[in-house]
Amino acid sequence: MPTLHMVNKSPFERNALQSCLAHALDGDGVLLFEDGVYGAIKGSSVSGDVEGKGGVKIYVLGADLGARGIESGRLIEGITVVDYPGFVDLVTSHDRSQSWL
Amino acid sequence: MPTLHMVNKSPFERNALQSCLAHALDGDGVLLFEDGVYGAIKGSSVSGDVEGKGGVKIYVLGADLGARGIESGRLIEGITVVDYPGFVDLVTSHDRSQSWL
Amino acid sequence: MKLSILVNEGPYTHQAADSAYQFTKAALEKGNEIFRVFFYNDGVNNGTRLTVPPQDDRNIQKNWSELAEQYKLDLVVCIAAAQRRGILDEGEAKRHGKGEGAANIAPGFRISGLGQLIEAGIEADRLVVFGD
Amino acid sequence: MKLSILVNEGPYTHQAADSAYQFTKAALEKGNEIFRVFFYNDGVNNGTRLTVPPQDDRNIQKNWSELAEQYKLDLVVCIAAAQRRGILDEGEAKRHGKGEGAANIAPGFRISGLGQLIEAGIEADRLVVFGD
Amino acid sequence: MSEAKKFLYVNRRAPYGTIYALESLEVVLIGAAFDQDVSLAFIDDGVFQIAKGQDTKSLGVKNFSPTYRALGDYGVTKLYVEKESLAERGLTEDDLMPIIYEDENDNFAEKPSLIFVDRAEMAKMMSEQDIVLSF
Amino acid sequence: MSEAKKFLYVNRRAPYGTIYALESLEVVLIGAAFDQDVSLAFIDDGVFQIAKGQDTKSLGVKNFSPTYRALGDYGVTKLYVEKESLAERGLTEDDLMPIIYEDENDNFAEKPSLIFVDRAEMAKMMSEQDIVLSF
Repeated sequence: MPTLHMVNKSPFERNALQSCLAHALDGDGVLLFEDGVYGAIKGSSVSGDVEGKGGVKIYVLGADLGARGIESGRLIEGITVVDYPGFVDLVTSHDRSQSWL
Repeated sequence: MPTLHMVNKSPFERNALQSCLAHALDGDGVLLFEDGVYGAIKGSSVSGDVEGKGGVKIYVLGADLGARGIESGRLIEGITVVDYPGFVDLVTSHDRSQSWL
Repeated sequence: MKLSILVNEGPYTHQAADSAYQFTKAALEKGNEIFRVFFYNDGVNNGTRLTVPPQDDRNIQKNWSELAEQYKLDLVVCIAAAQRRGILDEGEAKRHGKGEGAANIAPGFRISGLGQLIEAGIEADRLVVFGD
Repeated sequence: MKLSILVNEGPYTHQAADSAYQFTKAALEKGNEIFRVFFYNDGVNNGTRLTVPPQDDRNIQKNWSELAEQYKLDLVVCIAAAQRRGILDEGEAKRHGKGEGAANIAPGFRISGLGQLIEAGIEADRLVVFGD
Repeated sequence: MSEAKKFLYVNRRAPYGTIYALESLEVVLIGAAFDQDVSLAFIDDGVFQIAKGQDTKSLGVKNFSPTYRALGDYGVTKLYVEKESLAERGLTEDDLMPIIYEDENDNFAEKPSLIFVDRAEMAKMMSEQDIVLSF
Repeated sequence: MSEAKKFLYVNRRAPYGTIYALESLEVVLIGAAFDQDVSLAFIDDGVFQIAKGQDTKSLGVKNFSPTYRALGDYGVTKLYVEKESLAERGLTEDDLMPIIYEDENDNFAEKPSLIFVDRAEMAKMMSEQDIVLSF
């Protein structure tokens, strides 16, 4: 019964990503989009939280990365970049979506 | 040239109070109002940051405490409760106000 | 698959309004059915016909209205949230004495109750929430 | 003392709109002069005459309009921010073909440019910002 | 409608600073009429919504906290509260409003609506829902 | 008007996720016509506003980052960037757009507008302002 968690907030400004990761279960997916994509950058003060969350698959929306000038080489290892159709697939392939507003 | 810093965000949700305290100078004032008043509660995971900021005077808006059910006995030692007229006095008695949005 | 969308924020101020639109459009283009798009909180502001965005920028309201026309989308604005924020249809404008021509709801949007959101959750296979 | 106020958020959704009002009122009652209240970002939504808040709740727009009348306040809504969000006066409504009676600016508010905000900063002794 | 769906309302924000807590509650009240299986989660700053002693007179806004206590009358009786969220905010269970309901299947005995769970239990409860609503 | 006032625009938010960065920039542009002493501060997520390589085509929104590079033409030449904010976000100075201005008092020599300061220097600069605008 995996859940797709949706995080659109910067992890440096708000606690949404942190709270999401604390509640995500093994097998769940986390999609980072809008300002949430900053959580996908390696070598930041929060990247350890993301890297340490084994068992959860992390996705990031490419359009939001591009707008913010984040090249794929700067992403944490193992994160999958998706486009809007891929976002739709994530929603339909998980049993429910939960937005961390 | 003291500054009145205004913080209206919960310190558990956002980084506004933390960033404010990191930039406030000795002699400055910090007014906690709206959801910012949660930063005035003692015994929380962030109260140490507030208690440790010597040299800065902390004020909190009483109307916002009351709305949220926070009794004065739960406040960190040394914090001054003000009303809206007191808020106005704080603005006029400091050289500038800076809102941490 | 049958999807419902909840939009909690207004246009331009929060990207949530754009994300909801891009997601809905992509879902439709992939052949999914959108049971309903429900606008709540400041999301009701997506449904005003009075916006005049800069010419070099997107027109979010118009994008929704056109998508609604193309795919026969059901765009529902919550009546309670809309009243708080000043979004009215003709009936509401008249009932509250706002004067002739004051209705500002955009084409393709309709105003209805919160029950429509619950129904959107019940009837769809997935409900996706966009907000701040 | 002479104060100017900047309001960046809309009514009901963010308490910033209430705080700005309570602060302005208290400042006036203490004998201070308010040079100008400037509404920017979603703050422009404080100036719509179309809101119909629940009867047991405060009417934020009406509070501002009454305060403006009582103290001859200058309430200025930013034109660029207002156009993005669908707040128009009669001239704007006509210029953009929105139809007779579509103007939704509330009594006591006027629409003008961002220069009015800069002037508010220059002319006042203190500028106080309320936002999200 | 076929079977009841499991609806979860997630409350992560403090009251009054923004309207989300109030407008979420308005959805819960309307939703109660639809005979679905409803739960509420209070995590992070959401636990402040049910703090006791709220008095908004000086603020000039409506105090909607009594409505949480009325939820039982609408058949909404499962309010999950996260213990870790309370502790981080310097709160104990005693700082919350007592919220109860009358169990019509048990001779209308008064029972507590607040269910205190740890983070892992909260996560499990969330994963068992059909619809998760956040505002 | 008598003397020029010191205006500071504080940018603490990322671009695109919300409109604040863009609408703040619009105030800066208008304000530049008023012959005041203008500075910009980029702290916390505000440093993301001037990241290089921004491309909004797939997003369908306007890319306003080139406007920061044009600020020099409007006489806005003091853009303070906080080093600690960069480091916490895994950024270096090389990840930012080069922003320069032509110094009309120095034979139109090209000079950098970005001034990299540590937190203490940023705090001191803030305390020397007349008007602090935040969006």
